[in-house]
Amino acid sequence: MITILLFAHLQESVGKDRIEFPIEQLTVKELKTALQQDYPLLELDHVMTAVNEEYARNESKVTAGDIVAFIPPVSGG
Amino acid sequence: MITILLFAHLQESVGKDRIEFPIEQLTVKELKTALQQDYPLLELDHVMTAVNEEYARNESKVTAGDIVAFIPPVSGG
Amino acid sequence: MADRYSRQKLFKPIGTVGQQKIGEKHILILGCGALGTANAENLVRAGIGKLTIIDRDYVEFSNLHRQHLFTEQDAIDQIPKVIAAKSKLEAINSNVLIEAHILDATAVTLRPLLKEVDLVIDATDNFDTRLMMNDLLQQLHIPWIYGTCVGSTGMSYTILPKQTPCLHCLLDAAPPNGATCDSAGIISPAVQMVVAHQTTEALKLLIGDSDSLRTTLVTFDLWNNHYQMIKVDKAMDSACPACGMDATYPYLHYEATTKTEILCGRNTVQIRANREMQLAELANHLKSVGQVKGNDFLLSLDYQSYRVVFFQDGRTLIHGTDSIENAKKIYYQLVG
Amino acid sequence: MADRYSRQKLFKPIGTVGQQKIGEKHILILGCGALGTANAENLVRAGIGKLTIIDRDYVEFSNLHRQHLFTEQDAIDQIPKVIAAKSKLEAINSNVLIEAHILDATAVTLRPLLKEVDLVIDATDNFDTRLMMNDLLQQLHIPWIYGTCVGSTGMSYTILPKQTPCLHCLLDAAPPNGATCDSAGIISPAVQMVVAHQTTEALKLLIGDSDSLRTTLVTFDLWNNHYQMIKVDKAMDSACPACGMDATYPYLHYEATTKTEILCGRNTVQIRANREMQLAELANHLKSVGQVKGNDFLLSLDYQSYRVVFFQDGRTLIHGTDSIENAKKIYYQLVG
Repeated sequence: MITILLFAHLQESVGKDRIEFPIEQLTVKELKTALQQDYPLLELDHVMTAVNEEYARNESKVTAGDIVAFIPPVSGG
Repeated sequence: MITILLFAHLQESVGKDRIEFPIEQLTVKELKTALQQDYPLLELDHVMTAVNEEYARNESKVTAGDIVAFIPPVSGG
Repeated sequence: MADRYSRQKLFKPIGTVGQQKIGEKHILILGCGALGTANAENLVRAGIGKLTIIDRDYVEFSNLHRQHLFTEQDAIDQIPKVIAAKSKLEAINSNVLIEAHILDATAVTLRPLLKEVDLVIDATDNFDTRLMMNDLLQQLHIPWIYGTCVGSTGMSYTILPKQTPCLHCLLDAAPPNGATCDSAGIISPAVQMVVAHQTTEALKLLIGDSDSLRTTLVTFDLWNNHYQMIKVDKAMDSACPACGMDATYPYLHYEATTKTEILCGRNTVQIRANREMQLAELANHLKSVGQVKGNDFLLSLDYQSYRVVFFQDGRTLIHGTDSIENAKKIYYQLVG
Repeated sequence: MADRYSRQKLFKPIGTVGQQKIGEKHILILGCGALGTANAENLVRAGIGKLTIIDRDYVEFSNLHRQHLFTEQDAIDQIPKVIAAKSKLEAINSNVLIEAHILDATAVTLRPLLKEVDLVIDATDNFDTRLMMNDLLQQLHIPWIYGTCVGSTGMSYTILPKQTPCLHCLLDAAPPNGATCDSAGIISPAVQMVVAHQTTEALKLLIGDSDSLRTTLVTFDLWNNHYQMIKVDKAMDSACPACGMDATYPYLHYEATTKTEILCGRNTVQIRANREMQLAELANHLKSVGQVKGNDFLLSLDYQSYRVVFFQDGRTLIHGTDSIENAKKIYYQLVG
């Protein structure tokens, strides 16, 4: 099981702030693709990703038990 | 091993912001007494205590692996 | 003027309906120092209906590094804080009704001002006043938002009568002699961090979005990069004298209040608190302020032009003044 | 006046020595909106030596709910933001030298203003300007503090040239069309939360306490009670065109900049960005703002009195104005 935390407007798109995703291992990129099939998440190409509170790239591995946070960069100020 | 996080002026008194304390189990009250023997901590009678991010009373149990935070109430405003 | 709240209404949880509710609400802020001015500015900009501000003090230069709204001229003219704040707030938003009281807040002076108040924001600087307020607001069923800061640290917690633990539950034992801004110093971001949490919780309460309330006690240290939210549900105590089944509201009784008297012909004010002084703790806090001398029974400190003597039984003598207001101010600067 | 910083000097990490250093430093704040005014107020109250503020905009009523320093009269008179801010800041602390520039910040206009600047605070509202600033400050070896907020969320990160990942490293791919305050709304506590982090990091840098710097990217959502510090060391990219071994500073080149032109006789301004528009994302953000129509190649939006058409290839037409300033303002309100 992987826990996915959604921030900012990603929460609104999905209608909740976390998703539990039953899978053993995959890359960040594969996780994004899989989520986009199940949820109305248009914008995962541009979000920052953190795995267990550490910055992760698309090719980084995610393993069961990890907590993945998707953080859309915002530009307001 | 119990990890103790020190906040505010408790950090200054001890000179660091965390203590690793090698013990299996005891109560919050016993932990305070033990720490006061080893460190110059005058004020543990009045601090709030959290064990694993949850409020704890003097009679609450602390077990190896727990993270204990001592938070002195401050009154500034 | 129609669209001055447009960006706030675009925030989905508020919307047009939420903005309407905000505009109908009355908030009381107790204290008009660092936390008080910044909360007041936020809430007035956000468009609340009515704001009551209470403080007994006037503006000084040493306030300016962290207290919003005040200018050098206010310090030169020694304007009472609530008066200076009111004039700035009215220039910011003339739609908000602002009621300013130059007042020493006690259970007696505060009670009549709480009629038709929806929410109280804690911006006081000492535990005596907070525990009195805690009792009074439990009795009157008014929610309030605890906030405090010192150095680069702070904490906040939202108290809903009969639903959450109250401040008395959390402090458990007698209140400590907390570190104060006058003993440990303060940087302005610590103020704003507390205020950001207080104002957000206030907005949630004003629009009735109780599902979003934080429910945890937040505590942080900006300089040391620490932030923690602590679950406190278990702190609720059915025997609590402020919020329990048989509440007696101890801090509303005359015997429990801190008393002051002028000692005739001695240029000295005596303050008598209903608790013992922790002299060792206090000496530790005050060593940054001035030279501390003492023994097991008393502690003596030279502070500004005053000599302050703390007795272990809870009495404090402030030599060098015969003004009770002045003496109380010094007292709370030092003991918190 | 001697003791106006007394409570800040009592804070041990600053002390008298730190206060002296703060008073010798020059900070530039880019942008004088919500983040800009609040950071400016903090730093001026804290007693920095010199402050440069830059913004191209004037005060409007819809700014007042979240932008400090500004009053209703400033909005009525449509005072340029930096001018309104300067007069308020001077009343707060007459010891600070304040330089105000009404200016559209580009690599060309910004470079001469960065001479003898110790630190830059990001208070802009779009990624185009941030990435230009990122390149420029890497080239000039000036540290800066990224900050941004929307809705009840925000983030901040301290960028030290050659020591930490830069903004280009973190954004990795092309910058997104980020949510803006004009599409998703904003509450003022989100602003202050970012500012609290920016000001604290600024104070650490000014006094040279680099051991205390946060080093993580902080991101929060006040309404949903979320706060996270993310380690980003691994994001540092030796091939980064802004901070890598062979940096080319792409956002300083003319081809990379966003260009504007007035389409003669059509009451229309064309803005051409050097990247593709994410039309589906953009449509999603903008549905709160007004009716969005479109197809695979373009998106059309009625916004205030304008008609705005976004093309997939990066061009935008703003119908209903022949002012480039006006068109840019609308553009960044919508695309971020």
